[in-house]
Amino acid sequence: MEYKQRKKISFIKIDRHQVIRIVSLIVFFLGWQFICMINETQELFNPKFLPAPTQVIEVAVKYIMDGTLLVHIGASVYRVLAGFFAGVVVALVLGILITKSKMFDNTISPLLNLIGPIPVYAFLPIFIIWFGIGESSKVGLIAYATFMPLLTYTIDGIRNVNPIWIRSAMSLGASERQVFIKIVLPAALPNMFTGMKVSLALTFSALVVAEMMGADKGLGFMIINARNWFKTGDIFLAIALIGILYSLFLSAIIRIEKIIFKWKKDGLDGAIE
Amino acid sequence: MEYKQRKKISFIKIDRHQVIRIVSLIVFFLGWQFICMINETQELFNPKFLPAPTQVIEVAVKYIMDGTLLVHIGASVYRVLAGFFAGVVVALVLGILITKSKMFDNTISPLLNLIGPIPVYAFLPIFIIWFGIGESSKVGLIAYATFMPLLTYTIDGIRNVNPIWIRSAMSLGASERQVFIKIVLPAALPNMFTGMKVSLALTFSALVVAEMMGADKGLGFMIINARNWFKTGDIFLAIALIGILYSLFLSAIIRIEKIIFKWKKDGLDGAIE
Amino acid sequence: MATLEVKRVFKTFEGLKSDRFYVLDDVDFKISENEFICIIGKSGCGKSTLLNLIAGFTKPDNGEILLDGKAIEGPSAEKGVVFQEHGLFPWRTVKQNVAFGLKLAKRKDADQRADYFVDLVGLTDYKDKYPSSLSGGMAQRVGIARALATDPKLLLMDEPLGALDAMTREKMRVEILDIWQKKKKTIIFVTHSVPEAVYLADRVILLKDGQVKLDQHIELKRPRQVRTEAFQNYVHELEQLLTDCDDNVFSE
Amino acid sequence: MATLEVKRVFKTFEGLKSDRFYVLDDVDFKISENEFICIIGKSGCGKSTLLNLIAGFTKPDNGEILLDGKAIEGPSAEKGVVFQEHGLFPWRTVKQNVAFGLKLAKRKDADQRADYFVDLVGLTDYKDKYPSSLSGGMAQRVGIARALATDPKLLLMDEPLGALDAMTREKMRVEILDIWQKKKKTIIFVTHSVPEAVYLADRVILLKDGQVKLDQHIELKRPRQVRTEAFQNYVHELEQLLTDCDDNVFSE
Amino acid sequence: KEKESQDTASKTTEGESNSANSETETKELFKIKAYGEIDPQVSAQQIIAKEMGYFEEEGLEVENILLSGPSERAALVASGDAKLSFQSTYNNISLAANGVEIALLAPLANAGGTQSVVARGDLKITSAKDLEGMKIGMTSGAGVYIAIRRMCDELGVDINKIEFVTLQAADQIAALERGDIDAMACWEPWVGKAIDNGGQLLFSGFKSNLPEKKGDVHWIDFHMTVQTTKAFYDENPEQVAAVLRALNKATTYINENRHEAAEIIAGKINLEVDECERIMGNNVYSMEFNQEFVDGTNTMANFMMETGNIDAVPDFYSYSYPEALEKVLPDLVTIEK
Ligand SMILES: Nc1ncnc2c1ncn2[C@@H]1O[C@H](COP(=O)(O)OP(=O)(O)OP(=O)(O)O)[C@@H](O)[C@H]1O
Ligand SMILES: Nc1ncnc2c1ncn2[C@@H]1O[C@H](COP(=O)(O)OP(=O)(O)OP(=O)(O)O)[C@@H](O)[C@H]1O
Ligand SMILES: [Mg+2]
Ligand SMILES: [Mg+2]
Repeated sequence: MEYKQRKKISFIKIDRHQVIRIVSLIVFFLGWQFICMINETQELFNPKFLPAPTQVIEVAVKYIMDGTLLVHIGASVYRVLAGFFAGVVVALVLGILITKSKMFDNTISPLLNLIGPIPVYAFLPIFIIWFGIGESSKVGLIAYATFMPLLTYTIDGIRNVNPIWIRSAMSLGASERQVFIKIVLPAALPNMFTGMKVSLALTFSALVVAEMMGADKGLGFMIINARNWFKTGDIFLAIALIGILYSLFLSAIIRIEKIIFKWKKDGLDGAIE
Repeated sequence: MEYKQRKKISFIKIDRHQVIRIVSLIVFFLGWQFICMINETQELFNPKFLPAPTQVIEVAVKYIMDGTLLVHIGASVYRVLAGFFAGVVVALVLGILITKSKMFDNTISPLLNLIGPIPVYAFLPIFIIWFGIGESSKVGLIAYATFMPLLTYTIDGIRNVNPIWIRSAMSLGASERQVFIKIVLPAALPNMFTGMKVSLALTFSALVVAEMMGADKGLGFMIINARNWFKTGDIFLAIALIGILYSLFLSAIIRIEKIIFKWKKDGLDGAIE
Repeated sequence: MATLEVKRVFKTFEGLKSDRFYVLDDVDFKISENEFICIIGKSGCGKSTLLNLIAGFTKPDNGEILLDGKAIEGPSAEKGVVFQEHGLFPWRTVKQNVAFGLKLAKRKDADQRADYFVDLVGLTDYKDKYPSSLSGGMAQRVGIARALATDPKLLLMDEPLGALDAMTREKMRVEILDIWQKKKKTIIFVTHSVPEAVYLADRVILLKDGQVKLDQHIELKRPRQVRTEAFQNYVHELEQLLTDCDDNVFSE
Repeated sequence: MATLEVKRVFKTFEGLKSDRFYVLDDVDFKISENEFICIIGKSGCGKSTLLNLIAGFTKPDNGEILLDGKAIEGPSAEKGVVFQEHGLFPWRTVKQNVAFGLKLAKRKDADQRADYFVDLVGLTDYKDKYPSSLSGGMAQRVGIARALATDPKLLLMDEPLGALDAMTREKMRVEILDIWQKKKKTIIFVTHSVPEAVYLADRVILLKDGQVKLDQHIELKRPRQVRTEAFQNYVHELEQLLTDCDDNVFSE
Repeated sequence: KEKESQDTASKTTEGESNSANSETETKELFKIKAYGEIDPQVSAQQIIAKEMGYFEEEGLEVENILLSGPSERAALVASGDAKLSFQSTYNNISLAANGVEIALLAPLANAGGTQSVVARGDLKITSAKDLEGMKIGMTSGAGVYIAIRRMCDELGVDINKIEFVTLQAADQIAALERGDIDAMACWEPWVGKAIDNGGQLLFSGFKSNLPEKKGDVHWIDFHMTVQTTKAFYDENPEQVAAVLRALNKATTYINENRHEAAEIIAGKINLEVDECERIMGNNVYSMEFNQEFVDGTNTMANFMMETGNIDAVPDFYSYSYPEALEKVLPDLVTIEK
């Protein structure tokens, strides 16, 4: 009896948290709408600067109707996907080379440290000179922004593989290559996923910068173009879509993580009741 | 005898790595200079777009002479410092509130998740409307960019404090407040420092965006101003200075970390010889 | 003056994975002042759960626990705890760890007292070292010194020697007995080593499936001789109760 | 046929913090086929260092180690290793862990063999579980099954039972002896528990300060009875050599 | 007078285009990318010529690539990617001064009327002198500064007492709205946005609302142009001519059918038609290669050198080739080299 009651309580608890989260969001949007509606009569500030959620939805509907919204989303999704994967591959390859060869590490690391901290926006002109403004150049920029932070995680992951696993594998007859593929890579993977989650924010930041380079579609382009023409409705729409895309990508990564790393244990209880 | 010999070998080893690193950098700069010099006679591409290192140095000397370089650097250092510290403080305060109160967590987290992934550049006009273009608004933007990634690390740090430490402290007579100040904070600090190192790159990215807003000095301003006029020498100089500043900040953080966390153990040897 | 009454205590956990419903199922016993109690039992029998209740980290679902006649409200400096994983604060030196409780209590003699207890566990030379540079045995001794420093009425020790190697373990047993005799504490000591319990305890309480199966006085004079028949008989009797293993099993 | 010759082996480490210069200082012994050797010694005496040399993870500074007359070149499937921290691959299930070496060797019977060894250590029901859901004892048994599966001539075990609680430990000892007798292996087993060594070994090698202090045949019939005088005498003798502790120290 | 020249221009084009048409039947279309901006000032003719089929009539298959702003243009031209480019004279000077070999073919529009200063709505200006001590938002070194300087010279205002705040155009509107700046110096479309938001137009390059001087003025010429890389110009004279002929047709169309042109352009760049037409109303679309164009460009170049943004003023004819236009549409060229 008592046990069942306990279970019920815990069920209600989980539900309550979820409810508060959703209520919080609803209150946020209602408040925003409310302020905008008040503002329309009271003129506290220029309504151009804060379009009401309903207005943003109107813009969205308009673009859905004329079919451009899907084009914008499609272009950005393609660029982010391609750039992200390219970045991951480069980070993995460089990470392997750097951890395998001390010589390579010594040669390349000082250069990466030199170039790493430069905001992509700063070297856009030079980037355009060298790589043009084609699709591959946009993807390249996004890949670059993704790869930089990810590399550190990859190297850390590879370097911190539990040496006992390596020893175990070798005394089970694994060659150096096999150790690398069967032990080091899977062991470094969790770290790489952490790195991916961290660099995803930069991937999306880079999208906006990449779409400054002669894009004629994409969510970043939408923002830049809307900035030029001061269409705040468009800006908010693009921002919202970027937010949603980011969340979708992140939860996709987390879901993949959960599937791949189902061998991990989790959970840690509070210290005192 | 043998022991001494071993030590010598290891000494030479360390030295060699350092040498390769330095040589790599020197080769990089010499190569760059060389390409630029060849280009001057061969006209492979417009030399304006890749100024030789010597030309960048010339620009630097010019700005040092007329006194503007120090002004630019000073302005940026001030903004980065102020913004970084403000961001750290906000992340700490919010982190504490979120971990202390489940209610607060449920209210604020969905909103942060909503706003978090939006690149700062995208909402610049809205930011200006709300916070203006004064110095505090620039610092605020930098603080915002710093605080966002740091918050996750702070929350993680606080949540993952070893519960045994909390229990130990309580059974030594610590009140809840004392547990928080004397146990939870110091225990979460290493994680916060990791977060600081990660978000420093974003701090510097935000500098360039912040100095788009009505700045008349600063390294970001230098880049934006030079971009409009295609003064690649200025861009490279500003980029180099940002890189140097970033490295200085990073090594300052690492140094502070080493001092604060001297209680940590390190070192892990290779699995096989 | 530290007497403890554990009165018909029940405890379970949400999401408990076990074939029985209560982790502690009507546990009831009394401990008088200055007694050395060992609690033994198989892994999962509820030893740590019981200790956590007494320490005040968790609350019983039913029943009550009284320390000197008053119900336990939560953790406090009255009840010192030594954990298996020592639980030292890694960012504090040995001495700072030991002084932690004293500083909280704003005791003026915090420094001297900390020094005294560091000396007592024989770590004078390591006073200013951080826990990361201590061996497991040393860290455990610091944990004991830290718990003793605030002069708790009751000392709760949850397998404090589990992580140590055999040699260090043996030394630590002698030291703990020594401290107990010098400082006149009431001690509850959890272990799963039967000979350890017989060697240390005035009374051994055997938990099985969350219930007190045996409450056995050990009538041996100290210092106890391991290789005596009386000693081995106690060990044998308790082990038989604990396991269904054959005779091949030997004492540890 | 697995005989091992350790010939005048010296080993030290860069940056070694110790009062002696060599961690292994002229170590020399021979092991015949199908022998069960226990290596005992205090913490830091070089037990793991020796085992790592035999396993081929590290190389001696001087001297040589021959397995069936051939110098050891590096780690290989001939020399199975069981580690104290079990070293299972957490991203592989129990069966996948056991099958790892078999798959590498491209054995067609990999699946059946893995199943057989999982059964042997009594974990049939846990075949498809990941190591994170195993208890310490189970994980250790998987480690042993994994090392056995590739049928190594020589089995090296570095305190394989150190992390286990007393009950599990005792069961494991019996199981290891059982496997050794069934599978006819040469085993080198590192421990710092003297009774464990006496219980298990044909020969106990005692290391002290990097040198072989004693090489003692244990002339007891199996299954050995712990509570016999002959057994306790061996224990006593070895312990005396190992430590300077007084008589209060008891066997573990 | 202006109208006359336009008429002649359109006549000539008709004659020319017939011959060109017959040519295209045998020849394949010449493919080229034309870089412009999402802006009816820079790219009006380019869009119309494409949409009305003028390019095709001239044997060209043009792909219009409209960028979101001018900032990456110089890099594109310099890298050789942008062979045919529509841009302000500003970009031309900057490129020429930086040693990029280009061929300026013709002006397309004078946007001096869009270069404006807009003040906050609640700002009371009783005299131009009131601007002294005020904050004006402006992109660093922008051409509109020339108009401000002319105004200051003419009305006796000390330009050094005006505080200029570096801001990108979109951000100026926000800063003006908030009151961080008193006025903003910029161009369309932001002028219109700022006025929509309640700002007051103080003056533009062609028109002043200042108390001392109300009505038409001529404080700046700011030309939009068509340009190719020098290499393209040298290698493809026929295509250059074809481009010019098509653009001339487009110019005529824009001037004769303003509303329809605005509709076409607005559709292409996702802009309200009203807005587009208003902006186009502030531009004078003409391809006349006259002294005013040369002077306006040189004034601009001198200004750029004064502000330190270029090292030296490039010789106008080192990057301008009026002979191309003269060859196909001689009436439009009224200057001597
Ligand atoms: N917080 C908890 N949530 C759910 N179950 C718990 C929790 N704490 C303990 N248990 C369960 O209660 C039972 C008793 O656990 P307890 O830790 O008291 O055992 P123990 O006797 O200390 O064992 P050991 O010798 O392994 O330390 C176990 O089945 C355990 O899984
Ligand atoms: N890689 C290494 N570098 C430096 N010193 C080492 C290294 N490995 C071991 N040592 C040192 O060599 C000595 C012997 O170590 P070893 O691990 O062999 O001891 P052990 O007998 O296995 O001890 P334990 O019982 O604690 O496992 C110790 O003093 C240790 O500090
Ligand atoms: Mg326990
Ligand atoms: Mg060892």
